[in-house]
Amino acid sequence: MNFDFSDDAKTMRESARKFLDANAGPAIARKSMNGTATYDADLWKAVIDLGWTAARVPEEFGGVGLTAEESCVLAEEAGRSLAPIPLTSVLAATEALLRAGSKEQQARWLPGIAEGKVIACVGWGEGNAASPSTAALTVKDGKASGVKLPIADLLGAQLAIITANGPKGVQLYLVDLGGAGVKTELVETLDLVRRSGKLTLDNAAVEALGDPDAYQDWLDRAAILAAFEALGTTAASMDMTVAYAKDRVAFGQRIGRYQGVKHKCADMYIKLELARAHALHGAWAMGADAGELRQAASAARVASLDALSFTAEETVQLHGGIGFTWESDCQFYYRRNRQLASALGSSAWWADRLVRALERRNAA
Amino acid sequence: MNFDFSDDAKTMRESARKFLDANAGPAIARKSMNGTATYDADLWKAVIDLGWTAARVPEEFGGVGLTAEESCVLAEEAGRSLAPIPLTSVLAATEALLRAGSKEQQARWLPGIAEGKVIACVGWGEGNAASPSTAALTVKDGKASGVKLPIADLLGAQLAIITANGPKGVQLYLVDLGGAGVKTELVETLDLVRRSGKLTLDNAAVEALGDPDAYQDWLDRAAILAAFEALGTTAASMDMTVAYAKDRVAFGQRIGRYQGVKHKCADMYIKLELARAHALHGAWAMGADAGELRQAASAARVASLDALSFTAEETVQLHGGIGFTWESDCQFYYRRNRQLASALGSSAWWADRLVRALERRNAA
Amino acid sequence: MDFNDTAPEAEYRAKARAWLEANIGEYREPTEFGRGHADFVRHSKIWQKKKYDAGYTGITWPKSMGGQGLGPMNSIIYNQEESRFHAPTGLYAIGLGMCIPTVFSHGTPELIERYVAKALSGVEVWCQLFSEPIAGSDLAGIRTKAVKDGDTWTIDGQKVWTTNAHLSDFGIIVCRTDPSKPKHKGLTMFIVDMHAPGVEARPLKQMSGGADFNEVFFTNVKVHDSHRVGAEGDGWKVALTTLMNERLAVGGKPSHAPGYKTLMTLAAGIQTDNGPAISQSTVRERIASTYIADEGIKLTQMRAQSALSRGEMPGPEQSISKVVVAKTMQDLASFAMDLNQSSGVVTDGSNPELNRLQGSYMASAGLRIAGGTDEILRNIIAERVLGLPGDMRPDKDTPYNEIKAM
Amino acid sequence: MDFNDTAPEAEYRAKARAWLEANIGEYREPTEFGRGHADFVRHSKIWQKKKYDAGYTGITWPKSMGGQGLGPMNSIIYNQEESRFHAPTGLYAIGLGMCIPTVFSHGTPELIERYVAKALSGVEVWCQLFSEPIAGSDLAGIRTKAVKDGDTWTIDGQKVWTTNAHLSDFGIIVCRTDPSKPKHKGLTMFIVDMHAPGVEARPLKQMSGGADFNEVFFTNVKVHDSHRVGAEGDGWKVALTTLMNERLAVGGKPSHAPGYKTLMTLAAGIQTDNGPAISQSTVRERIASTYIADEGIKLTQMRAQSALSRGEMPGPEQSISKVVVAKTMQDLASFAMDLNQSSGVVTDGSNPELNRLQGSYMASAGLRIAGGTDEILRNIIAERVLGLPGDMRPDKDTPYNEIKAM
Repeated sequence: MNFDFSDDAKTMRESARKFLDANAGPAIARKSMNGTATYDADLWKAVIDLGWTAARVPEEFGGVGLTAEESCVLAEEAGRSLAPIPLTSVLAATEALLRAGSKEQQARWLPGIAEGKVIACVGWGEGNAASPSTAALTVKDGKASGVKLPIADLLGAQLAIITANGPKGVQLYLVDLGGAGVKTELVETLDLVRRSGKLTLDNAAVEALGDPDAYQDWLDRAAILAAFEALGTTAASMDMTVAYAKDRVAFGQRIGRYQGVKHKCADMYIKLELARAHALHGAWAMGADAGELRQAASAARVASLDALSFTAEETVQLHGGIGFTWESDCQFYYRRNRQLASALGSSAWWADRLVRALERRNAA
Repeated sequence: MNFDFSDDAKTMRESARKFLDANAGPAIARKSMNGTATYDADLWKAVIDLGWTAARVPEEFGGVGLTAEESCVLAEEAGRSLAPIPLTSVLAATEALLRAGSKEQQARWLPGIAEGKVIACVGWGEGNAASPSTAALTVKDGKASGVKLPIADLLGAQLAIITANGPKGVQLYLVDLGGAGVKTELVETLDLVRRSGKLTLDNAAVEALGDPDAYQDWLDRAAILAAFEALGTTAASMDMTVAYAKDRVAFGQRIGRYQGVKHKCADMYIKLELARAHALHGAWAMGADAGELRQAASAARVASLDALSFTAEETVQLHGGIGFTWESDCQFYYRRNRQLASALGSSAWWADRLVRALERRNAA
Repeated sequence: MDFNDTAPEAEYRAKARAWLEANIGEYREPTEFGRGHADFVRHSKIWQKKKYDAGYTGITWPKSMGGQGLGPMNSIIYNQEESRFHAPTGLYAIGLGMCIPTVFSHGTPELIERYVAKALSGVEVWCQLFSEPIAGSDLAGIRTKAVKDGDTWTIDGQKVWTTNAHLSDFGIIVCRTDPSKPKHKGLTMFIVDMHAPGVEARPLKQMSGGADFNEVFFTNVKVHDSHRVGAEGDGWKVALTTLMNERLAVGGKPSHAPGYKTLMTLAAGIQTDNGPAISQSTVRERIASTYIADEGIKLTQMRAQSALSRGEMPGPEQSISKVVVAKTMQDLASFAMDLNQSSGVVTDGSNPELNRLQGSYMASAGLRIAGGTDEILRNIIAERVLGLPGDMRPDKDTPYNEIKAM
Repeated sequence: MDFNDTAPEAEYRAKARAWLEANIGEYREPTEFGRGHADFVRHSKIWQKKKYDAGYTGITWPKSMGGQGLGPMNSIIYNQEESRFHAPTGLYAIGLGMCIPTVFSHGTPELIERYVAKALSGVEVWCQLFSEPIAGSDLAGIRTKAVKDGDTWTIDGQKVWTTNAHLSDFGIIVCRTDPSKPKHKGLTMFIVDMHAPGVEARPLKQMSGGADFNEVFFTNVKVHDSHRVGAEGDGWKVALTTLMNERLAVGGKPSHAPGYKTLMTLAAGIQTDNGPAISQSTVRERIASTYIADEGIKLTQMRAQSALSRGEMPGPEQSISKVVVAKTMQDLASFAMDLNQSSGVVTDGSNPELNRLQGSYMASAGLRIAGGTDEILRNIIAERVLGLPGDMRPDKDTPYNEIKAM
């Protein structure tokens, strides 16, 4: 049994962590908060030079041809470091092109992604309470009108992969953001570091990417990448809290001595490790094209959001008054928590998806 | 504003507590565990002599004619003392006769209840997962066949008030337990002190008590009485735990100093007082025939079961190993918790009823 | 059991209502000015003076202090009536609720003469200077020092979480005057002039984006010994008076915070894969639990008011209020954002109901900390209500300047 | 990444499976005898001897101790294969899992020679005598004393929670030998003959009705100094060896405990006012959270096994197991009983699926305590995994006989 990342993926994780520890983190995130840029261009350039956007792209399209495991560890480290770059959007979009794209579509977009010339993002929300199962935006004769909102990393992107209601049902479509009838604008969200946008299509040309089944298959994969991102963010939030609890003194004791504090830290760890087990299961299922993909992805999504929301909320709480200030880094985790919770369907929606998968397996 | 029990009810509460402190409690409950009697006959006789079964019965039927408030405080004290007597069953049945009974029915049964000659009990479950909204047992031409199970305090009772599906819908019926075609037997439940029974009707005569609306109205009142009983049990369980935490030493400190212990005790208190506020609201609504009755009863039921289940479970936990022994009193609360949770519809069912009441009020 | 006024209460309510109807003027409708705005200060002062002249300030205070000498129910009734309108009152909450009661409990007759009436009539605004960056939950750990030279004290240090410091004329401040004593013993309370040289109040931006509080820096600030409140070294005892008043003030749900009705409205308009959100049992259970928490706290407050109405002391059940309210707000907001799926995070103003919940999510994180963290409040309930022993306090009897953290 | 055996693992598995298939006999089907029953002891001894002869005991032990000198994966693989049948193995879990490893780590060559092989071959049964009524979580607080006179120790006191004491031939026991030393310092470990005069084991009835444990009373029990394990005063250090082995053993979900599938089956058959229970979002979320907890622990164990398979030490993530499993069992059982409405409390045997859940509700209350309470386990995670400081230990350096509880 080898239920763990490959040595290659572990090496990638170590080097990514080392680079991002030095070049990202809360201080860099804070710089992005007040800027007008939608991402940190210097950091993004460095990441491209390191080959992270090329890692998952097959060699025939100018990439390195690494596995899903490498994408998972990159997503985790991006989440840990709060890096204000569109990396996780690009990883999810790459996965969509790999799973659902024709050779022609892959040849058109993947080389640019690998080289860093194309930033690709992913959108399914429509600014109302639509679930990932539905889309009001309808495609007819290759044209679409309507709104997708919010789309993380939309501003600055060249390609959007969106869900829309096509002739066969809800599925993925490619939108060239430079095309006619396409408008993008910034939209305010709780997350002040990772900026989102509103995409307005006015009889714009869109191109089908795979079919409804491919969309479902991709959605599971995207959820696994998002779970790793959430794990990274959770771990960083927990680490900061544990460090503070070792240091801060009240009533003559370091507050980490109080069970009120230490048991909450233990609960963070418990939730994190449960989520990590399911996410790792998901990484295996992605690589193995396993029948358990749906249930592994759903469990990873639900468990990682549970870990993240608890940890982000208690990170502020255990820092006390100082944690509620603008100057504290706690807010990054508190706000990002909501960004990740909303980005790909709520925890409740995924819990239902998990049970559907279990029901199907029981019936089989 | 006087949102509190009347002085009369408070006096009744104090004297009931004093009597039951001396004559009931875990040691008496333990005696009942191993006996074959379904209740403690000496204690029951003393309670009758104190006039508790007569308290709520109108003077014209041989009672004292006190208010619902007195029934609430008696239920609370019965719950606190774990008294192995059918008092709360009798109180709920009395309320049914008062709300739904004709003068003739009241005249037939209430004097016996007041005098202690009639033990009355209440049954709606049917040994499957039926909800309080439904009943498989159907009445036709005044006759019924089928099973009600479990019914607390059935053995030893002379009268059962059951729900059944009649021509107008689900409503209450009177069953003379001495009648033809009526069989009662003991049934095992998790609660080893408060014994329940199985009632089998074989073409037995039953008599309508009120109509479906009266049943709904009574159910809310019964839930409020049950909430007070649960409050009493919760408070006793909490008190025992707090006393233990003040006394037990581990690692050189009384365990009540550890926040892991003290915060759980605080949570018991928080849940208890929230539940008490709603139960008191219910007691007011009962007395005032207020439009808020349904929502107050539902909230009191849900909040009191939340307080009880949390407290009963953590009572065992905070006592550690000793709490898990047969000799410890913890098991009484742990087991009674399940008895009260199942006795009148689950917390989830009542949460739904609460929201229906709020929806109705919003629509009005 | 009833929810009605007694006859004297009803009479007082009618009188207060009549006066308010006659005098409320432009505050009948919501006002435009926000907290901290200059207009807010001007309006607050005018309104406070009006109330003072009509006898609706210091309702429970002794007549000798310029109060009305009435019971707590009168105060509650007046506030209930006043809160039906939108008069600006927040500016005086700390000063009249906490600072001035401390002054008249522990101050000299000269200090009372000089300060109480001016505060009550709204001419002078007060703030409370206790918390420090190093001393939050552990308030007695403060470091700001006051050193005596003849009749003059010199204050140096930093306070934080000071509401309205930048709008205040005076403050009560706790300082360490003898670091060789154990931490609770070497403290002294003073009245400090917030306009004195060396006092600087800076707004403290919160993670929610607002700035309701200040940091206040004291550099070589002079205070005459006549402005000491209570004896030297008695500062902790005096501060406890103030804090007791705070515990009474803090607690209920912030007015206009979203509640179970917000969720009902929101859920009615949302479709899920399995039908309308309002039909989902998870949503219904959340509505129920939010109702139980919020309405339970309201009913608990009514229990306390009933005791006051009978002339009795309320029970300890009030102490559960803040810890229930703040976490319920946070959980409700989080749940509601989830219900909105992708748009849960969007703050662009297109969904005001959702935006209020998002604001509540940010605010509740602070509410769980301010005025006693969830953890401190659970300690207080366990220790003061249930009688459990306190946490170990290894520094309790050690001289402040020798304390080593364990 | 894969879930497959390596080639040597697959080979070992095939060998073990072949041996089991050939030898399992009547244990292919569930057995009738319960724990503690005489038949159970007889069957256990026969099966253990068979395994011993075939080389399937002490798989990871050094060959010098009569073990097989193989890696932990071999042991895991054998156990996986064995658990596909119903062989009686529980009688030796404590002795071979905890007691004997302590003996061969700290005992004299004579003790090892005398006891190890007889234990491994199943001839002699062992128990572990640590906990006392006064010393549960705080194990070093034990009071049972051993007093030395020449070469003989006399033991007086009481132990509790001793699994299989009444079936055991020997036990390892920690006693206080020097009460003038601080609590961790004055302890010594011995091997005690459970058939010696003055040893009395009484079954301890649990609130669930079962009696899996004993109280053991020691009255004037003699032990020769040659049966001391480790040096005088080193008892705590020696006991830690035992406990480390316990932590590795405790953790997973009890086999056959109800899980998410139980709830799915149950919910499919229950109607609510709003349709089938399985269609309710609350039920579906509970199925999901139970799956996440139980399967998450299984996957976490696989992470640890993967490390072992690579010849590495597993990470600390294993420590989350028991605290997750026990509370999940309790919550699942409570939820499922609620789903059954009035019949949730009925234990008359008419609904076996429900009855298993009721049993799980009772058992889980014990599981949350045994082998470290939820609270102690959270402390361990916080302190050993996250590196947070320990609780205050005011009695740590005080002589045992001068300790006053704070």
